[in-house]
Amino acid sequence: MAKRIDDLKVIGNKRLNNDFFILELFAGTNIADFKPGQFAQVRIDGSKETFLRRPVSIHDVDYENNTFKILIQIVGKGTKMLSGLAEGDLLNIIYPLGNWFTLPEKTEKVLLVGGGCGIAPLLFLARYFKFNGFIPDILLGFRNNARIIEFEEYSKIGNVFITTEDGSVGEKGYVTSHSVFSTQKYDRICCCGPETMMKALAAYSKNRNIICEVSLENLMACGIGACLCCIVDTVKGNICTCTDGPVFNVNDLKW
Amino acid sequence: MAKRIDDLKVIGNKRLNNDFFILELFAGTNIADFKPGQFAQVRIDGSKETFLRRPVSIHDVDYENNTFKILIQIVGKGTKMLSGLAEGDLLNIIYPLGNWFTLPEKTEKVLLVGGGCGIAPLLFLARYFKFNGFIPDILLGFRNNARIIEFEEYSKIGNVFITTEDGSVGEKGYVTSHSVFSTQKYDRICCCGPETMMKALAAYSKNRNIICEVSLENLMACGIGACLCCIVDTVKGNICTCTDGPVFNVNDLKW
Amino acid sequence: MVNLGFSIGDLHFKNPVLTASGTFGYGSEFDDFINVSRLGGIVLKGTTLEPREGNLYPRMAETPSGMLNAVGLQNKGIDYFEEHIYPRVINYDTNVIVNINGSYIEDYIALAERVNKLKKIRAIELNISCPNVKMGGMVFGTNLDSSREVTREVRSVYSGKLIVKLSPNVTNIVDFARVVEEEGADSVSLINTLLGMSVDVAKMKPSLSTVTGGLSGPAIKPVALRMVWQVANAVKIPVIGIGGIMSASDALEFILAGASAIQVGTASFIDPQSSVKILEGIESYLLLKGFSDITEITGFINRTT
Amino acid sequence: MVNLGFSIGDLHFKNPVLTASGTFGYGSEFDDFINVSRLGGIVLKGTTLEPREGNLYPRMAETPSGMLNAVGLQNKGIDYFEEHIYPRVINYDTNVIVNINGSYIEDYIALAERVNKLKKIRAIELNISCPNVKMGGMVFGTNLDSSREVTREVRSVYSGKLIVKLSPNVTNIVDFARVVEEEGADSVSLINTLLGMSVDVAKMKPSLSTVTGGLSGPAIKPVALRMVWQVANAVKIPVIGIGGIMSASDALEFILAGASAIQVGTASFIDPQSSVKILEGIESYLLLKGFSDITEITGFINRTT
Ligand SMILES: Cc1cc2nc3c(=O)[nH]c(=O)nc-3n(C[C@H](O)[C@H](O)[C@H](O)COP(=O)(O)OP(=O)(O)OC[C@H]3O[C@@H](n4cnc5c(N)ncnc54)[C@H](O)[C@@H]3O)c2cc1C
Ligand SMILES: Cc1cc2nc3c(=O)[nH]c(=O)nc-3n(C[C@H](O)[C@H](O)[C@H](O)COP(=O)(O)OP(=O)(O)OC[C@H]3O[C@@H](n4cnc5c(N)ncnc54)[C@H](O)[C@@H]3O)c2cc1C
Ligand SMILES: Cc1cc2nc3c(=O)[nH]c(=O)nc-3n(C[C@H](O)[C@H](O)[C@H](O)COP(=O)(O)O)c2cc1C
Ligand SMILES: Cc1cc2nc3c(=O)[nH]c(=O)nc-3n(C[C@H](O)[C@H](O)[C@H](O)COP(=O)(O)O)c2cc1C
Ligand code: FES
Ligand code: FES
Repeated sequence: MAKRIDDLKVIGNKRLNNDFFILELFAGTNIADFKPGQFAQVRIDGSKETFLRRPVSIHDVDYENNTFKILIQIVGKGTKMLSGLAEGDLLNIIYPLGNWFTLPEKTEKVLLVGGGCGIAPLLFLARYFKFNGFIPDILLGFRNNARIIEFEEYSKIGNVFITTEDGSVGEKGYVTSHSVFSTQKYDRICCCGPETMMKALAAYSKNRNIICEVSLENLMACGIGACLCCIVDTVKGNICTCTDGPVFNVNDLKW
Repeated sequence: MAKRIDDLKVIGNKRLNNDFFILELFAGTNIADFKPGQFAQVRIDGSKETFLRRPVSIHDVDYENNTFKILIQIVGKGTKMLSGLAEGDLLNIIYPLGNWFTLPEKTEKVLLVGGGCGIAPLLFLARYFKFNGFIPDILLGFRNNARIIEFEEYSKIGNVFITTEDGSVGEKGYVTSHSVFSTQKYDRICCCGPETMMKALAAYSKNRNIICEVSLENLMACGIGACLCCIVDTVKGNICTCTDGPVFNVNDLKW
Repeated sequence: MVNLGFSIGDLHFKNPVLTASGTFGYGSEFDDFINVSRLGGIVLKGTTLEPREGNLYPRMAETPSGMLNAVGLQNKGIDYFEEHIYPRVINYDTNVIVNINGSYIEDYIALAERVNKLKKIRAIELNISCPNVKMGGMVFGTNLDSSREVTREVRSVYSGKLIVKLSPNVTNIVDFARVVEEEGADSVSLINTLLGMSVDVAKMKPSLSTVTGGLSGPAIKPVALRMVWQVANAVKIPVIGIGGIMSASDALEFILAGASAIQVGTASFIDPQSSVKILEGIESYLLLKGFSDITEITGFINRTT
Repeated sequence: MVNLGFSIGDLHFKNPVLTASGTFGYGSEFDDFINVSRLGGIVLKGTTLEPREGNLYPRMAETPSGMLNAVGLQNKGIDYFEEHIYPRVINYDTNVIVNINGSYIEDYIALAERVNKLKKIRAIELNISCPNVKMGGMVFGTNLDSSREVTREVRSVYSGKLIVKLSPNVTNIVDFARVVEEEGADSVSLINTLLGMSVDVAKMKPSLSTVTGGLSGPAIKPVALRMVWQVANAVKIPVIGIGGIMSASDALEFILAGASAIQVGTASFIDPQSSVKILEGIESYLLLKGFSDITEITGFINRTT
């Protein structure tokens, strides 16, 4: 799957709440073949402090209209800049990068878990699973009401469960304490979110022999395997999150 | 005259031609007391390569509407950035800076000469002279037709003479070769433009005992006399263009 | 309320924000923008025994996140300073520090003796690191023996606080810090500019009249911070961090790495109010993090790593 | 048509644009973006005798117009290189240069002997300037005697072109260039990264697991350029300029200052096509200025100033 570098046109910038927004990009008629879990390296122009590109997951792909989306949480200078992009602006982007979540080989009950901006890759992943015959349950965790992003699209695909830390929506607490874990039995968990959350799910899964894949958000310089900055310590030694990941089976991680 | 640092609102950005544009800024009801020849240091945001502020002359002041204008020629990264400012944007600016052209003490025949972006301070200067009873002749030099900027406003104040290097408008050649120098006798010449032009006028003036003031465009870091980067070699030694200038009597320069 | 003060020996500074020599004139250039007396101290433009015209124009070039300068210590000399600048500058309610420079050791000694008589100047910064003069300056600051000698000689005639300003253009800055500490320096400040250069590609010639010049601004911050951290871990005297500090966060990097105070340099050109903003930002940070005294965070990273 | 070629001894490079070690992997990472064979040469990721895991995460921090890295020479060792990388990388129609590293002189010698047998590798870059390893690396490159010794020993066993990569973390880089030239180096490349540091103020700890790391990117360009200019005026062997080159204009600064060739480093992370764009930009510039051979502008500023 060839990597590309393109100036893609922004065709939409939708603000979800104070912290999150979605950019929709026109990918052209020869749109790339994306896999769920892959990411892109976007260039940040217009700030003296943002030298490097920023990695963002592929949030959703629309092969009919040749567009794809990225969902971004504003955390610093670069994401702030991106939030200011308007329809018609060009975004320089290297994509698609990295590996992807594996598709089950046999019938499996699948749970997708996302926290914070970690929900970004899950929409495309959910679609992909459904397309391949696996209807996933989807568990999303937010800090509070104000941080919630619309989950309508997810609901169209599978059952959606919500937690908020303050209990304002869904169950109160962290995703890891959601009742779904006691009422359901999953064969596979796919997860993206804060490291503590992923570690907790990894431990849970390992104890129960559940297949668990997580998507890591290590700091990256190049995103294409050239700098060796994004490494993660695995049973195979230090390997690159950007090429050997971002998706890892938790059994390979030294967690 | 106290210097200020303010975020001023852009209330207009008018493109004059490919290379020149005018920004109009709202200065608030306590608008500063500007003198012709003074300049401002504008901050350039949004480029990794523009670290320092950029000096620009005060082009025109409207005390009735509490606005002032800067006329800018796009020559590099910073001026390019500024050209993209839109109504409502804020511009961080330190002003008013430097000295100004001196007002004649007795009746004098005055010629203002500008070349390229050196015409910038002349509009406000012309207005100021007229207000004080001296109607100046105004000689403006441009490379060619495409570079000409509208000189209607100048024509309202005094006689305007034009040269273009290709003769497409006005007399052909450089300002220094304009016929006005053979037909008129001036007591004072105020000049801003390329160094070669100013040096030629300085020589002309010195030979004829004409008072000649020029506005220099030395590279500046601070604009407020703190860095000593903008010096010019004068009969008084190295002095700062930003505080002792930008306007100098040519007799003080070692030209 | 948080305590921001620090001391060099018995000389107290009300807060750790100073301004760097050559970037703050004699203070008055900034009167329209800030209340200079709010600062912990100001270091004046480099002074020499005799007046100096400095280098030829052009003396400045912009670089990525920084600038090169080749001012070359232009100043009116110590006589003029005593007569015209000293009487004015001491009206600020802050520590006023004179940055002294010479071509020969004798110059430094003579200058230190002169400043020693100015009762309201309670500290000098010995600049042995100026890269923009042919003689003296960095030549002293990049040679251990000369650094030792000039510090010793100045120490022997100067009774106020002696801050030695170190050059970053050396293999091991810690050696220099140790040597000047041994010779009685009360504090070290670092870094002066890195020796750099730029070429005007369109004109096919060097951007500066002197070809090389001193690099300052955010570009040099990582190098400055590394050196401050190294030095703070090697000497007992207070370390003053300098180099590319544009914001409170930048200043805090230095303080967390071990600097007792910082100097704001090139930032004052971009925003003449930066020094005061940095001061306010440091205070907010301490409040936010629940500290009541800046010394609680000085060198914090060295306690945990 | 303009001639862009240059030579190190009898080794010809079709153009002066190379890629810098550790920023271009083994070339294949860039196959999707550029035709690697268009480049004058590629310098591969630093190689050691034994496999190395490098430093702990985090190894990277962004800085103003630059970045810090603390990779620490992670690589699979020379055995793996010979078996898996060498056969692949020699398919590029360009000069492939191996960057060799060691903890002891013996390591460098052993590596050079191994590479000497790889007939399609016609040059090595001797890295005595890596700041990110505890032993070897910069320790060699910041000591004149060690630099001399390691160059001499490697020279005695290596018959291809020997490029020595110099460290900028020294007082006088010219001394180092002269010493390695004396010992038979065919070329010098400079600069490696400047030793820098950054602190995460929110977390109150160093940004890198190793505290200090190597600074690269546009921030270091003025320092790199100054050093290249100094060295080019002091040695007769070709000088390869490295440091913060992002554009053709940046590359031309180095060439005008005396570099025979340049290496593109960190720029490849921001734009994987930069090397080729720089190559094209250099060609356009020569055409525009009316030159027919790049050597007409190599060191141009030194002829006029
Ligand atoms: C493979 C991958 C996929 C990602 N997908 C998404 C996504 O879909 N949506 C989204 O909002 N975010 C995503 N992230 C995280 C995103 O890259 C960072 O939030 C972003 O780089 C921060 O940039 P900034 O300039 O706004 O913040 P900065 O001002 O640079 O820093 C603010 C904070 O963000 C952290 N940060 C900075 N750079 C990175 C980085 N490269 N990776 C992780 N953390 C960083 C800093 O440590 C700091 O705490 C992903 C990261 C990776 C590695
Ligand atoms: C007192 C003063 C008043 C000025 N008034 C005006 C004005 O009213 N309108 C206007 O268009 N320009 C004016 N200039 C010139 C203006 O400052 C420069 O054109 C501008 O700084 C270029 O910025 P840039 O980022 O676009 O160019 P850069 O990309 O920085 O450089 C492009 C070219 O411009 C030159 N340049 C860069 N900085 C300066 C500088 N500070 N001074 C002079 N040349 C520079 C460079 O040498 C280079 O050749 C004035 C300059 C001074 C000193
Ligand atoms: C224009 C300019 C002039 C300077 N003059 C002096 C000086 O006279 N004496 C001195 O010790 N340092 C001088 N410096 C160095 C600064 O004090 C400071 O050490 C350096 O700029 C690094 O800090 P910064 O990055 O915050 O500017 C000068 C720096 C600049 C930019
Ligand atoms: C992530 C990274 C890894 C590097 N690894 C090596 C290396 O293995 N060997 C080496 O000689 N230089 C290495 N370098 C230094 C570069 O080759 C180059 O000298 C330096 O980055 C300066 O150039 P730049 O500013 O263009 O990046 C590395 C640099 C970076 C940023
Ligand atoms: S980010 Fe460069 S190797 Fe992964
Ligand atoms: S620009 Fe700083 S003194 Fe004039």
